[in-house]
Amino acid sequence: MSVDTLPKTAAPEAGNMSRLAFRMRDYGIVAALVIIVIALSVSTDTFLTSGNLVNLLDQTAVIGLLATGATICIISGVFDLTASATLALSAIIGVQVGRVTDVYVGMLAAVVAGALLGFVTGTVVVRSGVNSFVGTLATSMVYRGLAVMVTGGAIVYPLTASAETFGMLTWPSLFGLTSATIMFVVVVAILAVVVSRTTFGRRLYAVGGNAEAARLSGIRVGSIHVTAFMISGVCSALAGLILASRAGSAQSTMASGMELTAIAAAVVGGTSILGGEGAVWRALVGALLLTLIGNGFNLLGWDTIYQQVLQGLLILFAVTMDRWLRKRTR
Amino acid sequence: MSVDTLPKTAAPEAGNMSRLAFRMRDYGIVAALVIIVIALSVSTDTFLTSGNLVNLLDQTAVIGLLATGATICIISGVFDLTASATLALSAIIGVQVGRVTDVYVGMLAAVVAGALLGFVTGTVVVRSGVNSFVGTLATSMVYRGLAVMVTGGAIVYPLTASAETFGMLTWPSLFGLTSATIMFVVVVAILAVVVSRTTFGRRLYAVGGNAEAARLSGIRVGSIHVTAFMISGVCSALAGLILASRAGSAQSTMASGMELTAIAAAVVGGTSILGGEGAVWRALVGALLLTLIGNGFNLLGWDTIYQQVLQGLLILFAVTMDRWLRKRTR
Amino acid sequence: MSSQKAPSIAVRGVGKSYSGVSVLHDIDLDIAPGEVHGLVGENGAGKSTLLKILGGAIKADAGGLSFDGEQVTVGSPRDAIKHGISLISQEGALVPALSVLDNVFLARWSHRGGLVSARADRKRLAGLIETTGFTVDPDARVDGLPIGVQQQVEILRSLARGARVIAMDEPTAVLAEHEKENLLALIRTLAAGGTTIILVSHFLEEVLSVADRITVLRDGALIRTLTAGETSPRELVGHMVGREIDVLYPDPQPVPDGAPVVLAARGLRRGLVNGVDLEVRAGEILGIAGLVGSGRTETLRLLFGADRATDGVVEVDGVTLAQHSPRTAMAAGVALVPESRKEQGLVMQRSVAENVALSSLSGRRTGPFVKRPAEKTAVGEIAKSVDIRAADPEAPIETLSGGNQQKALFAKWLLRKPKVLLIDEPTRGVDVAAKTQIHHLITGLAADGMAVVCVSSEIEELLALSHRVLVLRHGEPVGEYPRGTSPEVVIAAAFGSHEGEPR
Amino acid sequence: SNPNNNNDAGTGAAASAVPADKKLSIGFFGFAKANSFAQATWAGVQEYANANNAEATFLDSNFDGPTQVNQLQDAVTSKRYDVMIVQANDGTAVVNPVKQAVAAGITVVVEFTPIGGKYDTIEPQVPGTINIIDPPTVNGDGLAKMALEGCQTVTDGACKVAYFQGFANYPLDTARTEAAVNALKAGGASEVISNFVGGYTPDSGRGAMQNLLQAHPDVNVVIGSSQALQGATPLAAGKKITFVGNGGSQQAYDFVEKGTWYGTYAMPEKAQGAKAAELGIKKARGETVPEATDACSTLTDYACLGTKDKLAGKTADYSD
Ligand SMILES: Nc1ncnc2c1ncn2[C@@H]1O[C@H](COP(=O)(O)OP(=O)(O)OP(=O)(O)O)[C@@H](O)[C@H]1O
Ligand SMILES: Nc1ncnc2c1ncn2[C@@H]1O[C@H](COP(=O)(O)OP(=O)(O)OP(=O)(O)O)[C@@H](O)[C@H]1O
Ligand SMILES: [Mg+2]
Ligand SMILES: [Mg+2]
Repeated sequence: MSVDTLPKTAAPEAGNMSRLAFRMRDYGIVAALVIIVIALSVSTDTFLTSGNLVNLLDQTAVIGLLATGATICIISGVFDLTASATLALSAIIGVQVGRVTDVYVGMLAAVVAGALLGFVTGTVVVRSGVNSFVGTLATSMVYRGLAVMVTGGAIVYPLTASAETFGMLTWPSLFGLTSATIMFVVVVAILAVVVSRTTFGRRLYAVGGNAEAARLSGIRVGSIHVTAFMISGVCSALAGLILASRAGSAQSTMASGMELTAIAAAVVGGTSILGGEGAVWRALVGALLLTLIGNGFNLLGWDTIYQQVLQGLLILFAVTMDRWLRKRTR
Repeated sequence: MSVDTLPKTAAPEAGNMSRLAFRMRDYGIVAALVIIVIALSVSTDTFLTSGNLVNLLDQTAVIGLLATGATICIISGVFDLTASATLALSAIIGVQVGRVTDVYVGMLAAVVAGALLGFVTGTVVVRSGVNSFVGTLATSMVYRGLAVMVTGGAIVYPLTASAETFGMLTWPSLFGLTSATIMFVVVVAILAVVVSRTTFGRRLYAVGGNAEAARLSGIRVGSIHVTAFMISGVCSALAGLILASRAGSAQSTMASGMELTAIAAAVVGGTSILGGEGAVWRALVGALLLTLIGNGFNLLGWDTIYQQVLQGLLILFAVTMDRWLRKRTR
Repeated sequence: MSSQKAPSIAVRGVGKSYSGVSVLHDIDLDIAPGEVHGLVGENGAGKSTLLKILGGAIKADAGGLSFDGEQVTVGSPRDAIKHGISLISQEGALVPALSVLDNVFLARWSHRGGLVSARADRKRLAGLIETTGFTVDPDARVDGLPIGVQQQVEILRSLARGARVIAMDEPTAVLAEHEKENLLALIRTLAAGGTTIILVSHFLEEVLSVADRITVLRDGALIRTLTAGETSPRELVGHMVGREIDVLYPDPQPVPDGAPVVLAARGLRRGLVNGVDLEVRAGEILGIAGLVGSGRTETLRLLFGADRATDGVVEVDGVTLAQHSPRTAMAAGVALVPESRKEQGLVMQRSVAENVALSSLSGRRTGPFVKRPAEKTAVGEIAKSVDIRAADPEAPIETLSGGNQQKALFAKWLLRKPKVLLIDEPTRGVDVAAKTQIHHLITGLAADGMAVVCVSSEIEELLALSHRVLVLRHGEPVGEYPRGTSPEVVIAAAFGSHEGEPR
Repeated sequence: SNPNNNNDAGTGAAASAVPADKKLSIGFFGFAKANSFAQATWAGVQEYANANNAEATFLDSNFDGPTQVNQLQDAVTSKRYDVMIVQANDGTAVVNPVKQAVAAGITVVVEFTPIGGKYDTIEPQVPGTINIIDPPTVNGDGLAKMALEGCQTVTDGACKVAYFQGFANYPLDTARTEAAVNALKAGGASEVISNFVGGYTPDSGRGAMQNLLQAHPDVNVVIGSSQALQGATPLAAGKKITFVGNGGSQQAYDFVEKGTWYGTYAMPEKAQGAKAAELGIKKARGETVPEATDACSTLTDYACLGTKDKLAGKTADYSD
């Protein structure tokens, strides 16, 4: 016996309309970014120079990589406050391994160290069952402490012979962009595809959106979280390599506090800290926006006394605009 | 016509049993604290001296006040990242007002400023509809910037004539405890009662646990949030007064970054960052635990190189133990 | 659905307790392959707990399971899925921000080399939709869907897994009449194809019509397993509550002549809802009927001010509610028992007492302080009158069984003694005995002069309870029927086929 | 306004000298606007610049290394400054942008903290820059020297010294701590306690002191940042403990004058700022200036070792 129900999908035009609105609402933050870009292009003659754009991307690389890692963790419903400690520790390991082998092996070692540290963080959080915020906070203290122990609190350098090679990430490359920028763009593109197109990506959203539903569907929630932390660890290690390559050295205090800027960038981009939503491109937009605001101020030469106030107001403007556009079309 | 059903409440002993277990599980973190206290009492002969206990409470006061504010915000489902900026700005206002009136009026002004700043933060977050994490982050930049503008980047002092009075919060008071400790204990006790016994407290939990259900129950979700931010603002201002009183001055960089330690203390105490759960006493326990670990290291004379690692491990131990005790009895 | 035949299931000595309180003990149960096995019992009897154990969602403290005579461990949902068991849980297990498509194939997405192939999934979903007759938009985010549709998504998911055993925990509680029929037909088809179905439901007729055998649980113990053809609702209820009781709908008292209009709405519009007018008098119960997604819930929300109407007015006692919001509505004496207890009704991590007291906090306070003894008394009384069974009133409400949560939600609004009571699905997930109790409550309240507007997908309930029934279709009123109208007429109106002319 | 600046060890002229009548633009990349030490530097920079046909701007990095890197990079892009005076938050991170600046023909003066990772030399570590700095190891040695002298004033027995670290295990702090601890041990201190973090605020100093007095009530001398000691000093009232501060703030001067502290490491910071501006402007105008200047020995005749007699009659440049 079967009873027919009314077909109740909206009329086709309405569907397209609503889908268009749906698209629009997702890009409020991009609109905010565009407005700021236009304002800067009009008010300075240095902003839209290729030199400045190259710098801008170069300045975005580190925070962009960290924000990407943060976004992936946040989508899956966890925070990774170890990011900057992992960055420091893996950069140090990279330099130290590089001293006894060669620079490239050292860089590889840094990335492997980042992944391993991510694995440890994830395992600690998952196994202890502790909230990721405090779990990763404690873990990050351990990592920073280890970094101090490894270096004895001093700065570590690559061998003099390889110092030049070690600086490779600062070299100009394709289209005049720095190698760091290229690496950053490639990694973020890969991760964007992983998150938006693969089954792993879907699991990530499912775990972050409703961990219990995910578990009941047979998803290993724990391993998804561990993997998210590992990806974040690799992003941190890469960011660490960029910073070390720029400084020509590594030290235990590198980038301290930057995990919060990274989370801020992720959230400014529009990823919800509640998990289950967000996207890698949003990390990029958020990081770009934050960098851009700083860059703009520097180029405009405004008094730095007002800079912080205005930066805060601009961020507020950007996220509020994003929020309102989204709400209006909901 | 009426239908009677069998009364089917569990047998009384079973009920008591479960209530006991239920209680137990809530105090895992206290157990962890007690273990650390015992360990320190046994391994040093200085820990359990009244002098040290007075110090310990004095050292806990600032972070304890901030953690209390953070806890109240977190219970209601928001983060207050402006805490340390509000602290600085209101302490500065307190000193400045104190210069033109008198120290006591200045202190009152600081508290009023804290409440007002909390009101502004809350209104910004509620009105813009932006996630509190990024909303308060941006607002805190504005506040810090204002602090710099107000002071011109310099340190502000009370008038020389009132410098001594201004230091009053460092004076010993009841039972040899410092006035700061007394103030801290009184404020936290009041807030504990407010949160656990008043209708406002009930609404706080409801809003944090399920904002939509709260709204449909006739609760003004927005004003509850604003009030939470105001309480947090007052806590920050009081913490700022303690710091200023100790330093004999105020400046715009005061306590920067401390909002995160405060949130950490809240979470270490066992308040869930998801909102709707937690308690003021937990903030106290969390703050005490963090202070205790630092205090213990100093008394034990361990090398700072290992301190961070061990601190991280100890925090992990405490929260994991809390977590496991809770789970086991669930 | 599956090439493999469903196994025979044997449950042996299964028990479970929470914090020392046993909620399930020593359950022995055998289910034959391809059988439809009904599971009935009062709220809190342990039905969901048993199903969760089968589905691996929770672990039993004692006992074991075997499939086809082989001892198996079901320690996790993964294990259960591996054995071909699929659980549709009472609380719902959807990922809010994902689309219908992604939810249906959750963790089972078609993929090529790890890349998700949405196109393949879309095709699979189209096939499933055809077999079930459900209508869902594959691209809609599930958190925007009416609960009935969400339930359909969960059912589609179980089918998509090709499960050999499907355990359904009250799948029909939120479905409208014809969709229930749809589902029951589907269950029969699946069983005929060899799938084993375990069905938990409080609709005894429904269970009797589809199940081969029925097991009754009471207080966590298995009372008896009966053959469906050889028993009656009356006998089942007897086993459920431990003695015979009458389950009859009470008749509402007639509305006194000249009773004033308490609630009136004119030209309400918002989204789907397109021009709803209604009037309810003191002592009157107005039922609203319609298909899933016809805008019944939205109409109630507009009346309460939970959403603000883009057009139209709501009046209470002839006074227009300006600045319409839940607060102003409540101040005017209106209360809404919402449809979704998890999303809109309860604060899950807070205690039963706190939840029940929440909407009437300001009524019991001294200055800013909650009058705790008064609160305890009030909550205790109301809990007794709707029969909430909680081992510990201080425990989080999420530890209560589904039906008891529903009763708590009801109690929360009754505690305010409103003038106008808006109820969305009053007896969802509530057991037979308690359902009768709630009906008595509602008719009793109306008799005392309350105006009631009631939405229910259970047409029998609605017709028995209401003085008048308003039928909505696509957000528009299409007719109003007096007491005594036959269900067929109302359903036909909801479908838009005008066999029975409205008066 | 500096008496002994005539040791022209000599460095080449700037790439392109700016004529004397053209107004120069100076960017001062300080620690933070909200920092009295940086404000003192700023006052010196500004004063000298205004008097010598130049205009200075304070770029506030708010103690953040990466922010400062971006500011330097953007400053090179905007070509806004002829002279950059850098007070580096993170001496290694800014190496690259400083190199870029030098390559772009901008005169870079490294002030107070070294740029590059060596903490024991005054020589520029980025070719083409001018250093006027106070190497952390020199600073540490100086603190130790005063502490050992101070010991004599409170005890004639064994000398027990506590050294409050700044930021725990920051390379710069580590280098300074290490230098101080070694010098203390070599100089005959009976015990050196260096596991307390005093930080850079009165509050953290107060906490450290409370704990120190519990663990080591018999300590004789406490070394720490002037801010930390400000919080620590009141707790030692009535005890035979003296202090050696690191920093030339008004408060430190007062404590030394009152005899509560044996001494403080007092850098005339405003003078250092002025000197930095002077070096930068001169080089930008094509004059030859020394490549490396040791701030303490150049700007003071007591090598920054500010004991009571040395500081007598002098005023501090800033207060904290
Ligand atoms: N997590 C938990 N903690 C404590 N008690 C629980 C928990 N989950 C369920 N219970 C208790 O177990 C008992 C059985 O609950 P269960 O959900 O199985 O009932 P049910 O038969 O499905 O009832 P309903 O018809 O109302 O859904 C109830 O008394 C309930 O309060
Ligand atoms: N199958 C569906 N797919 C997408 N949207 C739907 C579907 N069914 C209903 N909706 C949306 O749901 C809204 C109406 O739902 P509402 O909750 O008011 O109806 P209802 O009659 O109470 O249904 P239910 O009984 O499920 O609660 C409309 O906005 C409609 O667009
Ligand atoms: Mg159930
Ligand atoms: Mg509905």
